[in-house]
Amino acid sequence: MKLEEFQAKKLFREHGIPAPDGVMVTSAADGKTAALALGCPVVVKAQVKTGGRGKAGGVKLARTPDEAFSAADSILGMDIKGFRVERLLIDPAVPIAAEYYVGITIDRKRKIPVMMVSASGGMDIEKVAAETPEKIHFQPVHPERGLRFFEAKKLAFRLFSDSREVMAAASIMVKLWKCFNDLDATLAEINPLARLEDGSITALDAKIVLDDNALYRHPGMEELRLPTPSEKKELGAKSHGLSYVQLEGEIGCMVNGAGLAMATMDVIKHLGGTPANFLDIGGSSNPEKVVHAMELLVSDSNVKAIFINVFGGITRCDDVANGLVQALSGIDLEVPMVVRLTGTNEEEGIRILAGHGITALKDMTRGAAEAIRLAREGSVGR
Amino acid sequence: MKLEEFQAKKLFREHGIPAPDGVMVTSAADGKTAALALGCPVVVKAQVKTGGRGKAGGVKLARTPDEAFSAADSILGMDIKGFRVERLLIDPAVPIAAEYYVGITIDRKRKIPVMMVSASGGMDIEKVAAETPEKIHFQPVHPERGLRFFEAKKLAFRLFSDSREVMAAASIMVKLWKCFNDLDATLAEINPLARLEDGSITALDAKIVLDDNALYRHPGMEELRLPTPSEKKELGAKSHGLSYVQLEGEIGCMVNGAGLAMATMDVIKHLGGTPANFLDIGGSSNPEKVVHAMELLVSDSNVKAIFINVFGGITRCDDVANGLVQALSGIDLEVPMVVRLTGTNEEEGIRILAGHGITALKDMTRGAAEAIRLAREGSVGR
Amino acid sequence: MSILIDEKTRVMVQGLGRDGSFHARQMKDYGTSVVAGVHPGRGGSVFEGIPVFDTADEAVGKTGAQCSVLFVPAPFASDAILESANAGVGLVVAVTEGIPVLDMSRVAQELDELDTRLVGPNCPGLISPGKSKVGIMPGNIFSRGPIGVISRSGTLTYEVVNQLSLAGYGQSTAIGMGGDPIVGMKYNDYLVHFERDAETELVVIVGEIGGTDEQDAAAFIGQHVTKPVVGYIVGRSAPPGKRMGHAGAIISGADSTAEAKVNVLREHGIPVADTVEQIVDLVAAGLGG
Amino acid sequence: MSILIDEKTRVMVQGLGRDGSFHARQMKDYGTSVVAGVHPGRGGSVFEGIPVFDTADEAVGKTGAQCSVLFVPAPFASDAILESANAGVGLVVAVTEGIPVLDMSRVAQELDELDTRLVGPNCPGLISPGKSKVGIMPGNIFSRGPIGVISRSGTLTYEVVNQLSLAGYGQSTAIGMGGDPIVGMKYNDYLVHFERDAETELVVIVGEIGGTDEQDAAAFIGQHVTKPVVGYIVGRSAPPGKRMGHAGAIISGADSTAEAKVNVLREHGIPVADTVEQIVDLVAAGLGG
Repeated sequence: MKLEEFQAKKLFREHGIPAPDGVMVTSAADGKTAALALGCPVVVKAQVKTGGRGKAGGVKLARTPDEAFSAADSILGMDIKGFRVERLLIDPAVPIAAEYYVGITIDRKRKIPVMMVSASGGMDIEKVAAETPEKIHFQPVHPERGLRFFEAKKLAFRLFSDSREVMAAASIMVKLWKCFNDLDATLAEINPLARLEDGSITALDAKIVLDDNALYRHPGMEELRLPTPSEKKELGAKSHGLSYVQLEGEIGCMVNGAGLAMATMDVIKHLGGTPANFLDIGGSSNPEKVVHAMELLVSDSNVKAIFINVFGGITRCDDVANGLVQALSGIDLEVPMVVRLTGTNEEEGIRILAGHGITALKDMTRGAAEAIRLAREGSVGR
Repeated sequence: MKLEEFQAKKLFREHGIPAPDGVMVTSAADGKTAALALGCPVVVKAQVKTGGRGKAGGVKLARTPDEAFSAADSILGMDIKGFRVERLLIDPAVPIAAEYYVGITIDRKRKIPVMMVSASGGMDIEKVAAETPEKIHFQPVHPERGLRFFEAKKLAFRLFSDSREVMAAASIMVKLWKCFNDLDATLAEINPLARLEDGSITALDAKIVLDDNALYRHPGMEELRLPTPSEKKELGAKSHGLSYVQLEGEIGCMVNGAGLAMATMDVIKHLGGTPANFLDIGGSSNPEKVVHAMELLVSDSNVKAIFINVFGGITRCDDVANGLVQALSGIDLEVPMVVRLTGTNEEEGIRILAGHGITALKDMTRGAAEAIRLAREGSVGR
Repeated sequence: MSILIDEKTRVMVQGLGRDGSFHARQMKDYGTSVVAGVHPGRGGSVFEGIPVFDTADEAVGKTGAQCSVLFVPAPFASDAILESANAGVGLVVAVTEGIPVLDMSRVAQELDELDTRLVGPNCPGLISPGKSKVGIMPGNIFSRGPIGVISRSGTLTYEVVNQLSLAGYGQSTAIGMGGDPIVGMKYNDYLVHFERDAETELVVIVGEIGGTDEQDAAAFIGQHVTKPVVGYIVGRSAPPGKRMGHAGAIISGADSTAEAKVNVLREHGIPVADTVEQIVDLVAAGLGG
Repeated sequence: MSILIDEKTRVMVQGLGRDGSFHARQMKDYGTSVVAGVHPGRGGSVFEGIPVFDTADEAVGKTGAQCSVLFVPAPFASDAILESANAGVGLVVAVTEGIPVLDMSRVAQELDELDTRLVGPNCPGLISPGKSKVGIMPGNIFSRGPIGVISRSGTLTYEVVNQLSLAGYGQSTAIGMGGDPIVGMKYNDYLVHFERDAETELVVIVGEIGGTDEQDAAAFIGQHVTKPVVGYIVGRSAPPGKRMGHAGAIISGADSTAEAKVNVLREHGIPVADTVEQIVDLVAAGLGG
C-alpha cells in the first residue's frame, strides 16, 4: 500500500524526522487559504502515487497566496502518467543548499533491509543506480538489531562533512529505520533529504510503501488508503478473494494461480494478442468466485473475448467444471469465451462442460490462439 | 531502582498483563474508602521493598470496609525487616485456584536475560531454587529477538494443560519480556501468577527493579522513586558523586574505589571491628567530595572512629593529601581519625598530612587496626 | 535418488486446521512418512493414525521428525518456522501465504545460524515422485524420472510438470520455492543438490518477474552446474510497479523484468522456452545432447 | 611474553573528551603504541602526534589498529564498542562506567559472532608492564615479572599490585575485568591465556561479591590450569541486596556471597588471602612450591 506524500510526511514527523508541516487541500481556494496560513512562499505539490510529477508540471512555487491559488487551480485535475490529481500538498518553501537521497527497502538477495544513501538527491534513484552506481552507498540493516548509530554515522560521513550535519543526518537515518520497521514498510524514502541554507537537515519529500501482508498489525493504516479508480477495482476483487490487475488489451483472462495467470498473459502476447488483465482466482472451484471474476471481465469494455485457463490439481477438473457450469449459468455473456481445462480428471471435466455447450480445450496455447481468433472475428464462441 | 507493588502492577497493566486494579492509600480511612469503591472482599497489602511481608502480617484479607479500615490501621506504621510501612495497596480479592511463578532477570553467566517459571508459585523463588531446582524451568531470551511466542508456549505447557490457559500464560510471558525490555529492568517478576477459579490468569503480585544506569532513557520513571530514609541518604550521597551504604558498625570508612572500600570493610571486620558504612569517593582528590563524605560519616551517631583509606594512582598522593587537608580544615571532628595513604608519591603525601597534624600510615591493615583501637579507647586521634 | 526428501524422510505437520488436516491426509495417502502433527492444545490426541503434540520440541523428541510442513496462519507462521528450526528440524516447508516480509527477514537471519533449510513460504512444497510429497502438490500429475524442477509458482509448476509427465519426462524432485520477496532456499541452493543427485539429468527452472534470482541462477549455473538446464520465465506482459498475484512478482527495476532475465539466461547458454509447450521440446533437446 | 597486549599492539583511543585525551597522553607516555584516535567530527586532525579519524572503520583501515580503548560516555558506549568490533578490532577495552545492562547483553551476543574480545566495561583496562598499558591504570606502580593478575576492581587492583611490586613480585599482565554484571572476558578467558603464557608463573585472582564468576574460575582452574593460583575475595562484610559501588557487587543469592566464593576456591585447592598483605605471602608460597 503506497502512501501519498502528505501522509508519509506526517508519519515521518511522528517518528521525529524533520519535514515541512504543510497542509493537504483538494481545492484551489483551500490552497490559497493554506498559503495564507503557512506564509509565502509555498510549494504546491500534486499528490500522486507516481514519480516524475515535477517534470510533468505537478510541482509549483508560489510567492503569494494568489499565485498559490492559480498554481493549485492548474495542477488539480491534471493527468500525471495516468493518475488524476485530486489532492495537493501546500508546503512552506525553504531555502535549499543541497539535496541528498536516503531510503530503506528490502534487499531480496541478502534477505534483509538495506539503507541506501546518495549525494545525488532529488533525482530518480533508479537512474542514479543505473548510470552512476558508485554514487550510492549501502548499509545492510539487521532486522533484529536495527540500524545502529555507528552505521548511520558512517553513511552520513559519506554525504556531509560538518559534524553537526553528520549527526543530524545519522539521527534521521536511524529514525527512518525505526519508521520503516515500526510500520512494517517495504520502502521508506526521503528524496530529497535537504540541507537548508541554515545548515539544518530536513525531508522535503516522503515516500512510504506499506507491506500489505502486515497491515493486520496496523489497523489504523487502512484508513490512510486513498485508492485510485483502478486500485478500487483491484481492492474490490481482493475482497472476493481474487487477485486482479487491469491492463489495456482485448483478451480477458481468468486463471487459477498467479504464475499460470502470468503464463497465460504471456502466451496471448506471444501469439499476437493483447491480455486485458491479470486475474488469479486461486485454487478453489468455488462458483461464487467465478461469478465475481466474470463480472470483472465483462465490466471491462475493452474485452473482446474471454479465456478461462484452469489447471486442476488437488481440486479435480470435474469439480472445477461443475463449478464453472454453475457460475456461468447465471451470466448472460456477450463476448466469446474459450475454456481450457487440464490436470486431474480432465477428460471428465471437458465432458461436463461440453454437456452444457461450453467448448473446452486441453491445450493452453491452442486455447489462447482460439480466444485471439474469436476476439478478432467478434463472433460468439458458445 | 526497586518499584513498589502498586507501581509495578500499573506498569504491568500498561503492558497488557492482567493484574488487579487496586488503590494505593496512606491512611486507614482511605483504605476503607477504597474498599467501598472496589467492593469487598479486598486484600490490604503493605507496600515495602522486601520479601516476606505476608509472614510478617503485612497482608490481610478484609471482608467488609470496616475490616479494611482496621487491617489498614494495623499494618500502617508496621516495621517489616527494617522497612516502615507507609503505603498500602487495596486490591480486590479474587478466588484463586492455583499459584505459579514467572520472572525475568539477567543471567550473568550467559550474559542474556532469562525467563524462569515454576508451578511453585507464591513461595520465595530462591528457596525453590535452592531446595527443588528441578521445579524451575528456564528459557534464555535473546536480547535482540526477545521472547518468542513458541518459547513462551513451551514454558506455559510446563505449568498448564488447558490450551486456553497455556495461550493466556504464554501471552503474559511475552508481555512480561516486553515490559522488562521496554523499561530496561533488571528484574520483572510475577509471584504469584494466579489461575483464578474461572480459568483466567492474572498477576497477583508484581516486582520490578529498574536498571539505574538506564534511567536516563526513561525520565518519567524517576518520579516513581519512593526512597526509604536510608535510600534517601544514599541518593543524597550519589548526588555528590559518592557511593554510600550505611551499616550498623562503629568504624566510618572513606575509601577511593569500590573494591578497595569493600576490602577496607573486610579488614576491619577481620580485625574484630565493625564497619559503619561502605563509602566510595571515586578516583578524584576533589576536596569538596571529601567534605561531603566526612559529613556523611559524622552524621552517623554510631561512628566511633573514622578510617580514611586512599590509594594514589593516576592521581598522586601529594595531590590527594593537599585535597584532604583543605577539606578537613573546615571540619570540626569529634571522633578520632586515621588516614592511610599509599601509592604514587606516598612519602610526600604523608609528609604533607603530618605537617597539618594528621597521622598518616602507609599500611592498610595497620591503619584499620589503629582505627579500631581508637574507637575502643574513645580518644581523639589528631 | 532425489533431493531433500525421499521415502525415508520423517515429516511432521504443523497446524492441523482445515488445510493442514486435508493435506496431512493427502501426504499420507501419497506415501509420505508423516510421523507427527503439531497443534497446541491437541497434544496427546491422534489424527488419522498420526500422533499429535503440543510443541515442535516434543514432536521432534518423540518421533524423530526431520522435516516440517507448515499450515499455520500467516500471523503465527514465522514463529512456527522458528519453533521447528529451534527444535532441530532440518527442513521446513512453509506453505503459508501472506507472511509479512520483515518477519521473513528475521526468520532468514536466524535460520542462517541454525542447521535448518527452508522451502517457501507461499509455496506448494516439494515432491520426489513415488517417494515423498511434502506440501500441497497434486501427486497424481507427477511421475518419477530424471528431470529436476525448480519454480517460483504453484499452478504453473503443475502445468509444466503435467506436460513433462505426459511427454514421458518424469521428475526426480520438483520444488515450488515460493512467490514471496524473501524465501528460504533459492534456485542456487537447489541446483547444488540437483548437480550432486545421481537421478537428475536435467533441471528446469521456472522463473518470473521480480527480484534477480534468475540472474543469480544463470551466473551460478555457468560456474557450478554441469547438467543441462532449461529456463522459462513468465511475466513478459506484466506492467511495471504492479504486483502480479505473488508478492514477489513486481517489476521494480530494469533487472527484474522478464526480458532481462531471459536475456541473462540465454547469455549464459541456457535455453529459454517461450511457452510451456516449448519447455518439453527444450528438455528433449537437452537430454538428447 | 605477556597476554593480550604487548609493545607491538597497535592501539586506538575512542572518544577524545577530557578523560580520553588525558589517558591517550598517559598511555603514549607509558610506551603504548597509540596509533589513532576516533572522534566524530575531528577526523583529519592530529592529537599529540596521533592521527584522529571520524570513524573506527577509517582508523582501522588507515592505521591497522588492533585494539581500541573506549572513553565514550555511557549512553553511546555500546554503539562505540560495536563500531570497533565491526571495524575488525580484535580487542576492545571499555573503561566507561554506567552502561545499561541490556545494552551490554546485546553487545555480548554480537561479539560472540565477531572475532572481537572485550575487556570491561567499567574497568581500569589492562597493562603488560614495561610494554603496553591500555586503560587508566597508574603505570608507575606496576613492574615486570611472573605474576598474572585478574581483578574485578580498579583501585583494589592497584593496591594488590603495589604490594606485589614492593615485595619484588612483578606482573606479566594485570587486568581489571570490570565491575558490571555483564562484562566481556571473565576469569576463565584470561586464565586460558595466562596458562599458555611462558612469562607467567602464578596468577592472582581478585574477586568480589555478586555473580558466580569466581566459582566458575575455581572449577576451570581445577580442570585446566596447571600454574599456581592465589585468590582474594572482598565483600565479606557486605549486606545482602545492597549494591557496593560496582553494579555487579550485590549479594543476590547464597552463591554470590564472599564466603561461598572463598569456600569454593579453597575446595578446589586454591589458597585464598584474608587481607591484601596475605596475598604476598601466598604468592611467595605459591612460587616457592
